[in-house]
Amino acid sequence: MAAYQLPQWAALAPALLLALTGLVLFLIDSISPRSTDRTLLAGTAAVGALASLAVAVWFTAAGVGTPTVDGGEGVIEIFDGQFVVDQLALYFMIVVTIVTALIVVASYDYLAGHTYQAEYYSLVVLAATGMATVAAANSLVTIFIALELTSLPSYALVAILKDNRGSVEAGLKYFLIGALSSAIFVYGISLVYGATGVLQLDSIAEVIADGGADGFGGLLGLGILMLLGGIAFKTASVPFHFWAPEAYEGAPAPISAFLSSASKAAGFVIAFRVFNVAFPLGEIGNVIGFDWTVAFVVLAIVTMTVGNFAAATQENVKRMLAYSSIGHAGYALIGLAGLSADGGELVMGAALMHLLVYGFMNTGAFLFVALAEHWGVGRTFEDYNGLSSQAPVACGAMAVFLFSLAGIPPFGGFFSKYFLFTGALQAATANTAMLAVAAALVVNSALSLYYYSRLVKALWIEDPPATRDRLGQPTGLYAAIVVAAVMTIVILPGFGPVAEAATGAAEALVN
Amino acid sequence: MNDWIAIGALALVGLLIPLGMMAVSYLLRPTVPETSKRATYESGEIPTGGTRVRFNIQYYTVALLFLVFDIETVLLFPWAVVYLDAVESDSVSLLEILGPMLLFVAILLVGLAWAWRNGAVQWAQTPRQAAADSDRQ
Amino acid sequence: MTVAVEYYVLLSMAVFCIGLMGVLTRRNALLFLMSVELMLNAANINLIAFAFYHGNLTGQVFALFTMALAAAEVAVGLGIILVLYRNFRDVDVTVPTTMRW
Amino acid sequence: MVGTGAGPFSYAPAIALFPLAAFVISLVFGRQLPKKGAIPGIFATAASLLFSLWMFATVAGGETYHETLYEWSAGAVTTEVGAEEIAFSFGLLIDPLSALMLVIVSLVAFLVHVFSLGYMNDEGETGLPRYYASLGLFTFSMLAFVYADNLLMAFMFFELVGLCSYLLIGFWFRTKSAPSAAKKAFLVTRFGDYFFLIGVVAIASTFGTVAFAGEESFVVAAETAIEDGTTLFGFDAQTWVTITGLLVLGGVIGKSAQFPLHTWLPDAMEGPTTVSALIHAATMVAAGVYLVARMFGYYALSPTALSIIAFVGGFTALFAATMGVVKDDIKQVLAYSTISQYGYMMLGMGVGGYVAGVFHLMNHAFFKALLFLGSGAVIVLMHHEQDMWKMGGLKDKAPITYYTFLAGALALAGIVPFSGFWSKDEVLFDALIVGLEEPVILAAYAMGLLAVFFTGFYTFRMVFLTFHGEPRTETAEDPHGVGWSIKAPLVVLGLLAALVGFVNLAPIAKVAGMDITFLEYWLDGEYGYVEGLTYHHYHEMVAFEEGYIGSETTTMLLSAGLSLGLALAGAFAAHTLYNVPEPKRHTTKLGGAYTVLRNNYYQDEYQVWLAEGLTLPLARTADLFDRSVIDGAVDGVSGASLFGSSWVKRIQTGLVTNYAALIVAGFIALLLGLGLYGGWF
Repeated sequence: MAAYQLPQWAALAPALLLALTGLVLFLIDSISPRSTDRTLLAGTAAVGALASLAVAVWFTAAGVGTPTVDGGEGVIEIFDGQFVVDQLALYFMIVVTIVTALIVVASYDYLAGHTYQAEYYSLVVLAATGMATVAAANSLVTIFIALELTSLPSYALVAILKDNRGSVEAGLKYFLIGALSSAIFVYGISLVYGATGVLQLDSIAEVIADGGADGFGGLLGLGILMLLGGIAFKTASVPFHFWAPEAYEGAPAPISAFLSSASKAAGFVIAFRVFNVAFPLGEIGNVIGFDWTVAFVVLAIVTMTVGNFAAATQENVKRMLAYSSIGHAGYALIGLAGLSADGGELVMGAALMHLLVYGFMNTGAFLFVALAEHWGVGRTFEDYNGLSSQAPVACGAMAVFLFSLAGIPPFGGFFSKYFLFTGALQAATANTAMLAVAAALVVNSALSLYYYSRLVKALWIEDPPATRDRLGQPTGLYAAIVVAAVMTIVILPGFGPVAEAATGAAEALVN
Repeated sequence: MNDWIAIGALALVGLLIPLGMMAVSYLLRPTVPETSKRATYESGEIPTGGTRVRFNIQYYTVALLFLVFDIETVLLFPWAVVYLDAVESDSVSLLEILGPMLLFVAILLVGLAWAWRNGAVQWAQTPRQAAADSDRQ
Repeated sequence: MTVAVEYYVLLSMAVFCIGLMGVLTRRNALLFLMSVELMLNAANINLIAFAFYHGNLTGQVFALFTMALAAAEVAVGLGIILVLYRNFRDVDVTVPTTMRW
Repeated sequence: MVGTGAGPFSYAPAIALFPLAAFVISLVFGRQLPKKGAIPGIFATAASLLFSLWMFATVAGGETYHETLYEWSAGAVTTEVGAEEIAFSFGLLIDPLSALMLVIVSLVAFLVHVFSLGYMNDEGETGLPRYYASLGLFTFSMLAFVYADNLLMAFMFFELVGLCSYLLIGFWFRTKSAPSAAKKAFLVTRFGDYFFLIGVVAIASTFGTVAFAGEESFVVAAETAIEDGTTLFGFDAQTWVTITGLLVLGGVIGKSAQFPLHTWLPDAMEGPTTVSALIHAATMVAAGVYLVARMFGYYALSPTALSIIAFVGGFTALFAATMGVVKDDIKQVLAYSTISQYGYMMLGMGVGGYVAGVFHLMNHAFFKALLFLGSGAVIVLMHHEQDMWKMGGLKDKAPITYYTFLAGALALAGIVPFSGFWSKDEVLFDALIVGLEEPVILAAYAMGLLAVFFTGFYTFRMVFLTFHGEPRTETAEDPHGVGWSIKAPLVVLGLLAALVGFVNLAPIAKVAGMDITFLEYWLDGEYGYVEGLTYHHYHEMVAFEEGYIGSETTTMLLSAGLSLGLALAGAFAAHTLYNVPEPKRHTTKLGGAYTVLRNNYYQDEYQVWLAEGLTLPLARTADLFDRSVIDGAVDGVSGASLFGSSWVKRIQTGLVTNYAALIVAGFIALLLGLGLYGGWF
């Protein structure tokens, strides 16, 4: 394999390609400042994202991360294990790059007439770099740095509509809560470091297993909780979710899609890696007195409940999607809540699948909102009335996204949710609290159907207002939406490989 | 423990002396309330405007640039620490020692170039630039 | 005479709590930002103290990174505060409440 | 002896697929085709008939076929008998029984298609493509049902048959009565099918298989369970087999129009007479009895279930026959005779007379198809008049119709040597020998025997009123002519009705000691067989004792003589009363009984009362409960959710400092909670 002739750090190629794309965009903007050549800028960003996606897919296909005994290339460690490229990392790189590509293509139209074209794309690509790096980070240091690399451009992106009060307010709130959370996160890191003396994830696990942290149970426990807080911020989980509704509502819609899909996925990859690798279940219980799954059980239930309940009576579509995104974070948290000392790769695999499917359907839904903003039809449910008569394709795609988000059978969202449910039930044999989680999943899904179908009803059943201008058909936005819709459907027959990849990634981590 | 008592005593003394002096001054001074005495500047200068004046935005960008290069040195510091050892060691080539640092600086330079080209260090604006700028908003 | 690590932790905790208190009570965005910086520096104290305690350099190096990132955060934060001022004519974080519920 | 996919059997699926193709063609192109879709239907059923005969010949050559064609679902389960997986599939089972039935069904379907040319096309009906499409679908469903190799597949096509009957009975949907009759047929049979469905589920979950034949069948599994004394769902194995068997029997009673679910069948006469011929002679109604025959091994395990089948059969035979006596509409008489005859088949099955039951099923298929088609011919002759009192004297005007109809009537009444005699006699003989040991069966036998008299009476009352005497109306004096497409099927069926009884001359065989009980040999696997599905095997499994009066031969002759005598007595009574130039109604002689009989024993009334007086109030109460409590609860939940929602979203105050405070508070709550849980404090 060619991957072997390259130096070790080449395994990080997906992230490096993204970083390179970001620099190229800066160079372009340096050469011709204030360029508004949208095709060049969006094209460069899209090519970078797609190249990165291709490399990640190629690595997965070539067997990077698969154990050598199974004929794979094995896990590649870089910089003495500061980074690892395994199945999980590649899986999330794929999720991130797909979303990035969709966003970039959609932004082509959304940003028409906007001043900061180059800045926008380079920030998106840099944030994507951070997310891709997060996926491979294997030390609290690299995780923190990559996380900040994700967050800082995101703050700027949310507030990029400088004269839009909503955008600025969103940016401010996102930034302030983000700063607070990262302070808590880094303090948590310092406490974990204090208790163990190391920062690399596997070393932490070794120290804990050797009893090196036995005297520091409280310190370690507090540190873990603080790490959890930082992660909860990134994944928009309760109680660190407060920024999300405002940030998603105020930000440019493609950025909302980006944050709620890719950035959330990046948060989850940290959660999966940190908690599985650094604090293996069972051993950690001896030191801090309880297994961290308890925390995730609580967070999962509360998050999905708060998200869905708050979404139920929203009038603003984007805000409804924002809350529903919080609810979906709750679903994905089941993947961690359902783990146990001797397994749980099934439920975690289900969470991984959900994140991938979610990457399509949620991105698509937000991009539809972007389209609506592009048309200028308004923001509330009523403003969306009867859009289907004017834009049937986009509205059909939106119906697909919404039904998939609700978990209606023919679409991808049903499968991942179904696997989550069965996974939760299976985990209930070891941990009866999972029954409550499964019940909450069902109740919340039922509730979510209510508000998703409200939007479908508005789009397809209600009559359009008499005075509405002809709606344009922006190519980039349409292309991105249609691709997302097709993927949401096509992922159903293709679920075999996806499920395999997800479970493989989960297994690599859990065992 | 004794050491700590000394420190505590020092702190106590440190507090008592200024408080004591203020108390003595309060007891001894005459109190003659007058308008001119309560003015901000007893010299008779009349203050104009608020205390908070806006600075030119350029200060902000320059400050940010300063910050970037300030922090750069922080990040170069660990590299500098191991540099000599690495040069003496035979196992790492010079490229491997210098490469990362050069790359780091190169990336910074791209950023600097971008900032420069986008007018971050443009102290004064020609009317045309100003017009272009206002277009952007 | 070396100071036991517990005191450093106490100090950092105190700094952290002061920062947190500032976050909770300050309405000025800049002061909010400063309070957050205080919290980050509390973490730095910890890192350096523990690096000393454990006898390795990891914590110290990480503290350098934290500082760099804190600076970057401030840079972005100041930018946001600037546009905040431009839009709301104020740097009071409680003023922008157009989006809620 | 089970063949593999090779040879003629690989063409077996085509038997059912031909009519399906005809269905599609008629549906899509019917309007453009000459004869509005009759041609594809005739060709398809002819092809089915040829293929069925081929299968029949192949089975006769000693081969059978049992093959799963398509497995559409399989999975792990936990069942009562310990089977760990279950598969649901479509498969074919072609053994002597199903091969025989395939021939019967496709033959009758073919003849009905041909007859329809004269009955429907020539009479200028509209909506013919719909008619032929439904016929095609119906034939397809029935054929597929016949060679289904498992209970679930059987159930599915059983339901499809029910659906098609709904379409066909309601063919004249613009009249008031036809749609209501169709609805009634659909609902009543559906009522039985509920039990059938529960039975299928019960059997599947008990034994983990729904196959009819082979080592993996539920019959074998049940046998093993009874031998091992396994407890199934808290019941003794045999009790459980009885329960599940009776559940499936619910579907049989509905479809085969047994008491008390027979009420739909007389109403179903609202459909075109060709449809009545198809439904009542060979297909839908036969499906019930056929199902009992198909899974006879299962019922054989439970004497209780068998006794119930026998008793219901005997009772229905008598009960329906009495009602047939007072009907004026020619089709109504046939309808009640159908119910009565299926009662005989059930009686035969119930006493373990598997061969007798199947024999009567076959004979009945032919002579009842004949009678219905004959009555159809009469109706054409009479310009769509069905009241027998307005007929009379048709004998000379339509000789072919008369003689073929007479052959059918003789067979129905059970007059030697027509087919009905042989099979009815065999049923009664089987019932008698078991009845001598079992009082319940004896009662069933007595009812069956008594019904013979009524059968003879109403059959010949019908014949005399229709064909003999003087024409009583103008149309009867000048009947409409009928074409070849009506006559030809009548002749074919007339010959069959007269002769088909000779395939199993059990009494003669006994008396003369000749080996001429071919049908018994056929079903006993002399030619080809599937393990466990032979008469011999069934006979061993049935736990009934048999007794004789004197010797076996004496008993047989006694039984035959008794039934023949009663049939002749009935016929003679009809002769004296009605075979006169000016017949009277003679209804006053029956007194109050007449009213009861005319009203069909108030069966419809009590069922309507059950539906309206009992079920409706119950439904209203349930509806009230649903609207107040359930809906209230649901509305309450949704209301509470939305209220909760408006409360939850209020947390989002929009003030970023509040968020920070809430985050810290939430974090501290988590910390305290987990700290307490983990024992930090």
